[in-house]
Amino acid sequence: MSDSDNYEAVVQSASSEVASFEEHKKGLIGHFHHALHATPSLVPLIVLVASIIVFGIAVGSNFFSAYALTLILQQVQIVGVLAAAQSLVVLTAGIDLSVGAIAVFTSVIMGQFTFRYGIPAPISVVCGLAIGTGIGAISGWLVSRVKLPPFIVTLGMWQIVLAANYLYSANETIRSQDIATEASFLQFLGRTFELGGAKLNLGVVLMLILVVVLAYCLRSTAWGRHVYAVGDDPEAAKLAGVKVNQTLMSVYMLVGFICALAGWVMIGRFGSISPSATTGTFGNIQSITAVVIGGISLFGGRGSILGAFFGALIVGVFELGLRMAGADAQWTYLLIGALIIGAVTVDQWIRKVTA
Amino acid sequence: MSDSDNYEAVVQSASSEVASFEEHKKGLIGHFHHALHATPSLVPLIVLVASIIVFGIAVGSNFFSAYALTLILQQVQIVGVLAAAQSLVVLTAGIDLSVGAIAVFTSVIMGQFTFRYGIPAPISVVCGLAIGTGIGAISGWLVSRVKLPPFIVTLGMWQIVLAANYLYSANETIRSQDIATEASFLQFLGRTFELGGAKLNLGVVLMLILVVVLAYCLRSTAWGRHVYAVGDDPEAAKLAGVKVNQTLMSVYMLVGFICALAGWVMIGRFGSISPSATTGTFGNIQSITAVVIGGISLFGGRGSILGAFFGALIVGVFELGLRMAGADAQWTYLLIGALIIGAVTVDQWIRKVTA
Amino acid sequence: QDSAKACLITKTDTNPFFVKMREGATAKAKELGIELDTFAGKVDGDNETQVAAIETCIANGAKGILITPSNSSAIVGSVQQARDAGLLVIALDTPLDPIDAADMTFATDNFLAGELIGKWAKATMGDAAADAKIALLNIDIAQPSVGVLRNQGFLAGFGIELGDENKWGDEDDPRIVGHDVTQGNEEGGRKAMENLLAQEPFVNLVYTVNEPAAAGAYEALKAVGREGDVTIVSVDGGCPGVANVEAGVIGATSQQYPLLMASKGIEAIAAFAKDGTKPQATEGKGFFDTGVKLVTDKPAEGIESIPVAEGKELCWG
Amino acid sequence: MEPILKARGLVKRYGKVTAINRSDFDLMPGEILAVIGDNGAGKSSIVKALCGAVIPDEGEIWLEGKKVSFSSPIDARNVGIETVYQTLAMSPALSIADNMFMGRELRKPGFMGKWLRKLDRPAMEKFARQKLSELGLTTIQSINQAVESLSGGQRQGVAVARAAAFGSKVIILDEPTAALGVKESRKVLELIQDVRSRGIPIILISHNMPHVFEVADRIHIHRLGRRLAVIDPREHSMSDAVAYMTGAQVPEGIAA
Amino acid sequence: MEPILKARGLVKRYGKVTAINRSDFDLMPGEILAVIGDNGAGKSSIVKALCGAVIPDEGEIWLEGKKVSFSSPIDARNVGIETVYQTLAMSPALSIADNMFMGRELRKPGFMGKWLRKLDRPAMEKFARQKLSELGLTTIQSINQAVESLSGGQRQGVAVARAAAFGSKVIILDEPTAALGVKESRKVLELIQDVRSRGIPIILISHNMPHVFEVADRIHIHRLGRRLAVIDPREHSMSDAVAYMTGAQVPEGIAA
Ligand SMILES: Nc1ncnc2c1ncn2[C@@H]1O[C@H](COP(=O)(O)OP(=O)(O)OP(=O)(O)O)[C@@H](O)[C@H]1O
Ligand SMILES: Nc1ncnc2c1ncn2[C@@H]1O[C@H](COP(=O)(O)OP(=O)(O)OP(=O)(O)O)[C@@H](O)[C@H]1O
Ligand SMILES: [Mg+2]
Ligand SMILES: [Mg+2]
Repeated sequence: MSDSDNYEAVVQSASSEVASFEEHKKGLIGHFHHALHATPSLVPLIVLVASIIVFGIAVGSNFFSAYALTLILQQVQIVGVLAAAQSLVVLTAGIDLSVGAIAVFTSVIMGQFTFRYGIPAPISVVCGLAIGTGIGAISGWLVSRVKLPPFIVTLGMWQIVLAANYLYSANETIRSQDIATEASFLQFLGRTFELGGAKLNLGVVLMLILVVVLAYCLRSTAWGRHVYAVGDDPEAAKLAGVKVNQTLMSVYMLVGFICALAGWVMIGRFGSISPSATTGTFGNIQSITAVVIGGISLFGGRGSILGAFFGALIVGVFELGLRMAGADAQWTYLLIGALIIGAVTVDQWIRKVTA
Repeated sequence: MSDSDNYEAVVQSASSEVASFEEHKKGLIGHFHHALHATPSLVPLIVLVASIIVFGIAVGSNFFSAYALTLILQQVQIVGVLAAAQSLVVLTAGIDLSVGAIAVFTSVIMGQFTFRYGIPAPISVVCGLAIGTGIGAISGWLVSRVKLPPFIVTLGMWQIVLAANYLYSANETIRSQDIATEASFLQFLGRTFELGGAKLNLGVVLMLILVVVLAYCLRSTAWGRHVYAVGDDPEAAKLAGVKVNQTLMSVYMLVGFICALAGWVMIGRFGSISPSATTGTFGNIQSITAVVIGGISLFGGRGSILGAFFGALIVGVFELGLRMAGADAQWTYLLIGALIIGAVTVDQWIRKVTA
Repeated sequence: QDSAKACLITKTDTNPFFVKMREGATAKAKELGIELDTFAGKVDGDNETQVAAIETCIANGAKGILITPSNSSAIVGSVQQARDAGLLVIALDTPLDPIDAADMTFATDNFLAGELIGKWAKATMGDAAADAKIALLNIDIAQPSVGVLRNQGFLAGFGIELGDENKWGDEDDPRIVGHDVTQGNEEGGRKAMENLLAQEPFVNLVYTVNEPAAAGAYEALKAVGREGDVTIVSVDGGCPGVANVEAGVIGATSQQYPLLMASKGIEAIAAFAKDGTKPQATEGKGFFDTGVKLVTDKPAEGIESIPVAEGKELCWG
Repeated sequence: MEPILKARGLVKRYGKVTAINRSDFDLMPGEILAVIGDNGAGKSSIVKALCGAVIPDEGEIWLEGKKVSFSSPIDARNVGIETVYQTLAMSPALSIADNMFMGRELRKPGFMGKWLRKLDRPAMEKFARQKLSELGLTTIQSINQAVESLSGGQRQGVAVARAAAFGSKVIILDEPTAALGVKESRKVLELIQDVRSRGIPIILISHNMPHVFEVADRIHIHRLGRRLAVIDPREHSMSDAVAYMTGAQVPEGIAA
Repeated sequence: MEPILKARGLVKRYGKVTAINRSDFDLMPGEILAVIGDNGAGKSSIVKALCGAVIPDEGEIWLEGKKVSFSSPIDARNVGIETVYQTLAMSPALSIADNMFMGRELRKPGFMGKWLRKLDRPAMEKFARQKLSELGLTTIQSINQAVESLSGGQRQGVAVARAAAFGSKVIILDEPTAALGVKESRKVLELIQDVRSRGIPIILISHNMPHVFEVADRIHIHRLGRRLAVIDPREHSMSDAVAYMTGAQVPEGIAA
């Protein structure tokens, strides 16, 4: 222990290479392994493809028809858009129970503004989008400024918006025929076009664009990184200089806007505008289910929006597949419950072996 | 820096008194302040008392009648029992969407076992409780061993149990009169007794006992501490020597058991046994709402079961109060949403000033 | 050639009414050698699931669809799609809006069902009807059309002036204590009744949207010892419901015939699949009326009714 | 000379626990001020009060002679106070580069950056790798690792590199070398001296007496929630300092 | 002499990152073995593999000559291996006493404890307060404080007190003094020597060379995920040790 005073000087001659080790697994499996490790949203994609194949075999050729396959996209479009919105909230460690209610309410607003007040349809749509954003802003304010738990805020909003929806619309459905003749712009997202023999509508296109754009924003912009940081550890994010309140506010407003888009998509899909659409009641659970199946953590900060999209498709495939296979309603529910658990088990298993 | 080698020796003569400072606030306010700080579940209690007073003023003396006040307890008994179960899961950072479905299913089992197979009612009740516990065990196994997210597991269970419930019961209601004549033990928890002019039933008593017992277990037994530790940070709990899997398993099984108790309470309250009770669909949201209003964190590890009980009562007071004040059904729905947000705002505010 | 396929889409499959409807259809389909797929919404008013079900039927190449529409106007677009694809679409129980959006409708007149119990209640109460205290237990705040029709029919039959006929809750007759919602089950029935009793303890007439709600309301009344002096009326005529009429729980109920609707529907699809013939409407109506009858053991003068014993024979199941 | 950062009579209580007990604080321009004291003396609490992470119950703070009251750490950061917290304040699931640039991300040049606001990931990763190598953290194998998967010392290194790279007016380091190895600690000390030579004052909390006495210009001794004394390391020995901070001896002649 | 704890060829990889690279390990009965190495060398990883917190991909472990494979830390604890993790493994929202007794709570005597399984809170709190005072942590004002509200050093003190109080066969300390003050570190060193004198062997990871050379019987030098050498502190200087672990010099004549 003689030269103890000076031992720190030795470090001047320390090696300064970055540590590296030979690669362990090589070849195709190694690559695949690594791809899964780097991009966890591939896991739900694998589950999705697998379930399409399984149902294709079980149901028979009907399932692989262009009609059936595009039908999945059609049936999933509303939940898909809502799941995109839900993903954003869940990434910030929140939860939004009001997504479905906002969608229904804004669709009613778009319709009633046009038919009750005679406002031109495009302007009504803009009003609907603005009101959706406004509702999101109220939730965002309560969450970020008043610091209420998102569950409570959006639960309250859910009830308020749903009741307002019934009160405002006087429970009246606007009929598809009337919209088509008088304000067909409201049904704009329902327009279909052919693509290689398959029929798609603009609502599906909107959903796809939305998912891609949000995935880009979350991954490649500062805002997206802040969303993750806020969800990961809000305290740390604040100390590190993220404007937590502003980020939360922007997320909830964006979610309100996307839900209003979903409202517009609903008009396109159903033709008519009905205040009693079940999306108002079940949209939240459906979107949260998609998000969780897609591998986004309900504790925030982990997961990708693409995963949520695949999650929505997985549920869509299960539902259509079981229906086409002729299971009756209660058996369908029972099997969907079991399949969801199964899908996530497979998902967990893939993650484990590639960890 | 001469004696640097020896500076650590100085600490031998360091002071070894425990640090203490003069108390800051004294008197009644100081005491109150400190009580709130030490027992956060007092906060929802304050909100509860305040809302009873407010509604009492708004509705008039009717609201303070023994009938109205005990009615709140009666109406809240099922949600109260479910909220007790939900609290346990939420404290472990989980969520149970299947609580209501299990309650309905077990009530159907108790009834069908008695009427379809002619099993004596007490044994049917025991079978119902056992099956509830078994369902909980399956969820617990999937959560703790297969490591699936609780949201997904219980979502799946919810669908499976609810569908099984309809399939098994063939949607048939067992009439109250038949139960009363042939198997009145099933309605045991519906028996009423007088207490100081107010009518109470055994279901309410069961709920109160359950809450007190669980509060004791959570606060004063090792098992309770482990539940908190698992919810707080499962990784840390595991490293510290908590049997995380066993704890989770015990919680989910207990939750299944309590839900089955809720099923028995349902028979007492409704007289008849119906597979289509609303609790099956909305019991989960209602119980989670009570839990969150009561101040339990959805991220686990923080909060008390008494809070959840007060949360359930707060919602009960709002619902009855608004109806008695004569609000119509749709407005009631809207106002409850607003009041829940309001209640939690007040709650947050009290916590902030007493922090 | 495979056997023809048909679809039955009900509002829910948790309500015994639709369960019976499905049983009737399944039995008939088996008899006629038709392959039947059944679908149902999650809750009353669930239009989305019904749309998805129609799409599935088209994808599966079914010949015809029997549907009890959850939302009679919102579903029209999807029904049109199915008809364009060459399917026969028959509305059961609830007509579409407009009624000719379906190839045919086999239905009960829900307004009439309500009207019958309204008239019966008025006649039974006699002079007391002038200052009755009425509690109305509806299905859901979304106000699905069946619930509105029954409610408004009841009020009309009782002689109360209606506001907008397409919604409940806008009447200002002082005899109405209040409206509440029950989700159509015992649980909701009891809670709603308790709430209205807290508002007005001397309710003496209770309208319920169906018999489970009535059973729940009865429990609430029993708890305060008023089950003897309150008249409960209901709609549906299911076997447990009729048994409750017999037991005095319910004063009178309007009975419908879901099995009949369903089996007629299947027959129509079978005929259509064979040679393309479409079913015909009842004379003088826009739909095929499967009828509704008032079941009570306390018949009132001038109102046609059947005794409980007969109701029990006709009840579903 | 006027202190660049000055505080008087700060108080912070949590229920019955007193974390800061009417404490004062002074940081002179261009100096390295070491803050030493027992565990739980309140060192972290007082520097958190200075950088907006804790709102004091009482007391006032001046920055360059102007009274300030930060309501969040962002306020302090906007005026150039950069802090390494003892708890590090990292987002565990995000990568090293994401964490280093949190709140001041680099954007790609040109259209992609300006209009699509695309992050310049390669540039950020390169910068992060370089800063870490300067700190001697050569064991980090992948710059894309999530911070939660780093070793304790690596994580602390990332936090220090972040503060050092961006601080402009005052840099606060709360036990920056606690988890670091011999080599890495050495590099941090060099870095501290390097920053001081650019004229930026530093507050250094540390339990490592030799390091404190090596770099500090003045030493603030904290005890039982308040400033006990400020000593000059050239005039006092380490034994003195330790005796004062542990309560073994009471400093004389030095005003608190 | 047979090592009490022995490992051969341990490997642990996380995706592309290698944390343990075919490393060996030996702990002799009754000794204090120090483990030193750069940040990120893999010290924490290897001790975690020894106590069941990490399941190695390859390699074998022997305890007292018998092959063991722990599937969780509880297995290791059941055979008497007690660990202070670098991350401390505390439940932040629970109190100090709750954390110290986690998994081995004391119950009240008599009926209350036996049948109602009631915890003996006063006893646990008294014990906790005493252990903390022994470590010199006299600044903890309330023993009911949640661990998350403690200062960094106080928290570490609680973790060390817990391990020292309950370890029976092997005690593993991963940087136990990193956040501790001068006085508290000193007490921990005394504690370590005290434990050894009871015949219990200790694995001590530390970056503090003077402390390591003061207490260690042998020093395990870890570099790039594997054991580079084991040296005797009486035969090598601190400079040698630092040179070996940082790669400035390659040890000669000593088998890895
Ligand atoms: N949020 C809080 N709630 C309650 N007490 C707190 C809180 N934060 C700090 N304290 C208490 O305040 C005192 C000072 O803590 P602080 O973190 O400032 O100490 P420190 O000097 O930084 O110690 P260390 O050297 O261990 O980091 C401690 O007794 C601590 O328990
Ligand atoms: N879960 C993980 N995922 C990915 N990499 C990991 C993980 N855990 C550890 N590593 C990596 O393994 C290496 C060894 O880490 P370890 O924590 O064992 O280092 P250490 O020697 O304890 O360092 P320190 O002195 O800083 O505590 C580091 O490069 C670290 O980044
Ligand atoms: Mg500190
Ligand atoms: Mg380490």
